Amino acid sequence: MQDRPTAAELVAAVREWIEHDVVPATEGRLAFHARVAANALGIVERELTADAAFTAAQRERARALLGHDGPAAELERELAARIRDGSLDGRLDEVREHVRRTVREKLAVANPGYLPDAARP
Amino acid sequence: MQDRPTAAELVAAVREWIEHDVVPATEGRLAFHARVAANALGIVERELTADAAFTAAQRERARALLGHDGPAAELERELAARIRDGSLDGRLDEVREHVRRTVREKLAVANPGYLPDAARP
Amino acid sequence: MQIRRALASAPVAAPHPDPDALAAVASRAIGAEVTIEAIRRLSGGASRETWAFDACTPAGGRHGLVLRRDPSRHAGASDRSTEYRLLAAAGAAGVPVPRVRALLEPADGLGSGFLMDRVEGETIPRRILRDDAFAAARPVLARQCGAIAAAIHAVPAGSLPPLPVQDAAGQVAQYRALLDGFGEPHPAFELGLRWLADHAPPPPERPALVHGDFRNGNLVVGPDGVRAVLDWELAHLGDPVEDLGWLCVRSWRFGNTARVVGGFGDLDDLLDAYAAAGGGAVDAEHVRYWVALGTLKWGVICIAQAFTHLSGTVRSVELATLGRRVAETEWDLLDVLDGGW
Amino acid sequence: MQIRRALASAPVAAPHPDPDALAAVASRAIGAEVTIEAIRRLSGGASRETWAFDACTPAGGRHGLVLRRDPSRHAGASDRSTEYRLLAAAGAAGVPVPRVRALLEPADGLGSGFLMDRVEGETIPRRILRDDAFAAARPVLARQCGAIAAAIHAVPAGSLPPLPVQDAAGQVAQYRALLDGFGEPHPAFELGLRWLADHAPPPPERPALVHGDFRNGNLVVGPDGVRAVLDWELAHLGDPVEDLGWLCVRSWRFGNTARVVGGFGDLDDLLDAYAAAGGGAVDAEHVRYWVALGTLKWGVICIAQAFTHLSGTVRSVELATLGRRVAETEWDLLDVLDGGW
Repeated sequence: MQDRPTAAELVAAVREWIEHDVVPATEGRLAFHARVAANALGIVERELTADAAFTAAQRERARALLGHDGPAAELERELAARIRDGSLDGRLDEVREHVRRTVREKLAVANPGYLPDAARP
Repeated sequence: MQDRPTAAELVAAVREWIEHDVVPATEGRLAFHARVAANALGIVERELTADAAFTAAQRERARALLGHDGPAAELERELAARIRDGSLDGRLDEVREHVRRTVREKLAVANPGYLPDAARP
Repeated sequence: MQIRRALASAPVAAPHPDPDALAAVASRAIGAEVTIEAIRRLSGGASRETWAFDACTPAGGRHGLVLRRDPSRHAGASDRSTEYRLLAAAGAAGVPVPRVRALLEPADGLGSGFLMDRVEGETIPRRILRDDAFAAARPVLARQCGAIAAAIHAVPAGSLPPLPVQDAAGQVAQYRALLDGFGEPHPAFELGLRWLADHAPPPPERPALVHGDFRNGNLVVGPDGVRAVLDWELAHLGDPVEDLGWLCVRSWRFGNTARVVGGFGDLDDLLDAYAAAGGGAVDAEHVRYWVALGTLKWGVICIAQAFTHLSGTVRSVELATLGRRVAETEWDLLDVLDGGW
Repeated sequence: MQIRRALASAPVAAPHPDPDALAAVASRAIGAEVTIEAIRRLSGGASRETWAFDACTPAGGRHGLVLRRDPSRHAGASDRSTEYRLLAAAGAAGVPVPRVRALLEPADGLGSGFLMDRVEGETIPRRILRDDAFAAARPVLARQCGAIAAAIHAVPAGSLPPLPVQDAAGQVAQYRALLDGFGEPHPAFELGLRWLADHAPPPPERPALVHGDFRNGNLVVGPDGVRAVLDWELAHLGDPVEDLGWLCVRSWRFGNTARVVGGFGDLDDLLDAYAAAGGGAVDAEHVRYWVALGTLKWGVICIAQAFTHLSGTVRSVELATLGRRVAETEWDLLDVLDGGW
């Protein structure tokens, strides 16, 4: 267990420095990459804040779909394989609902502005 | 659960950009802060990679010391209070050993170069 | 992959082409002794270059030209010469493209490539969609794209260089294999791959020329509308509706989601103009199939770009971040599978 | 907190002092009409400023001066005038300090502060510990520090401005309360606070002048050794061994861990010279107590700096990162509690 600032707080401090100090002092390729870097750190901040809950919810849904528990990544891998081999074809509505929620949870971290307001998790 | 790059990989990408592109292009205050920022992101990378295991080990030790389980942060808070109120005075050797390990785990994330080689976890 | 240019990334540093060698080729192309001025890199990655320059005649004439080349000496010349012959054929068939001027020869000492006229105009999608300068152009772009697509698809097969044939089922298999190579599960793409395999249109009886990257970002636009179609590197023979679908992929709307065609127009305008220009009647569901496949392709390409960074091939925060844009394409794909646009 | 300067951070932007007003004060200080040249900010935070400049006489004389001031108009003038009187008293007692030249008056229009001579030399610890220019100085620094400390502690009480009295037990209580304010558990510091409370030396019978921030970083060093002691803002009355302990805190060794005194010398040299200069015999364990307390103080100050950022008072990646240096002080403190240095 680490001291404050938390990892997310450190990332935020660097992001603010890029936005307030680097972007105004640069131009061209460096300024473009500064904006990309600040955006990348914003993604990390949202992930560190929100993803544990997202992953828990995703795992719980996948467990219900697949009938057994496991690490979220393993369940997702199994789900992908079973969509491909057709063995979930009888429950595609449930599968689609799960997948849509998972993608929504990823967008809430990667680019929340991409989601229509009604679809924000 | 989020896609690759992982949070640590995104942080590493930004750190490399700061080290390779920002530091050589800046001077004075901005270059100084660029080095500070790169260092901060290095801390985050190590934390995202290693801290889960550190926190689990810390919690297990604190559980043994305090006689009950709980979130690592809560156990650490209780430990601090009990060192202060003297109720662990009879077991100070154990307490010191736990505290030294915890500090070592923090340094392994914050500044691994600070530890003597023999003390690296 | 050429699609990468959608990111508007700054070009990678590269040595300038030799001005004397360039002047010699340009003189041959123009038919007058010229000198070279204002040479500058336009875009491109490490292995492919695009340079703009002015060829100036002693009489004060100034001719805007573009050099497209692969500078490496050992590479086969086939790529750039295919593009040259393709541009020549498309131009001859009435497609608005930059006029090609000269194919580089080994003796030119400039690598493999060619010279073409520079077409003045804007290619950056967000400017085309938002700047006042293009306010009058925007309402006509969809119809213009329909007519241009019909012209592309009508380029006579006999005038073309050899091109690969790519149908829908083949592309689905290709991108499924590419996805598998990264080892990262994407259930949304699996749903898409199943649907795409089940709904693949049959290969066209007579495959047409398909541009392959016909979208907002590869159009040179002026206040009057589309002036040229660029970036023919992904051209192939196949189902012409592929171009119409790719033009409507949501990623190329750059935030103007409600305007299905490139962020600037409506599907009806595109299809009406396409039919009016001789492209034939196209079923919107047929377009939607290619929108779905295009969305998945762009998503898999984003993964590939992120892994270019992760593998250490090219370390770049820009490439890395693309890995987190994949979710946008998954979201779009699920919408399209549900009947959306 | 003055200790913050250990970070070598660049100064915060501030308006330059008015050159005409400065020239008037400098003329009074030098006793000749001077003009001001080469004014530059040396260091400091948002509320306290240090400026270096040259006062130039018509005859071509050039006098290096320093302005220390609190520019805010409303603040009481006591802080800077206390520092002025302290430097005057220390200088009179033979402590190497910059000679004070003029106390600012309200009519000067420069805020509250004073002028002092500029002492040429190096203050950056890593340079003092590594640059060849100081190779001859390094072996003598510990003994010089011992003699200087003895001189500080012998400054006659009657010559001093009013100063707070701070003993060990009071500082332990103060830093315990400061730590509690952040709400973050630090068992290592709790172990330290218990030990420090149990082992606190009794208040000295006659409190001496204590510099309060006597360490590598506040010493002006030349090739010949220590030329001046700066930064008297934390001066107080108390146990003189506090200064010896603070000089030996591991954080001020800047990587030269084996050299207990400031990263440049050994404890025996420090204590021998201290005794030889009239400071009296000091028990190493007494020094170690103040090393432990100093280590804890610096750790708590690092937490405070991080919370200055986290609270939004001053957003700064530099301050934020200090929160993760706390573990270094915890590690050092545990070593010192175990009898280490």
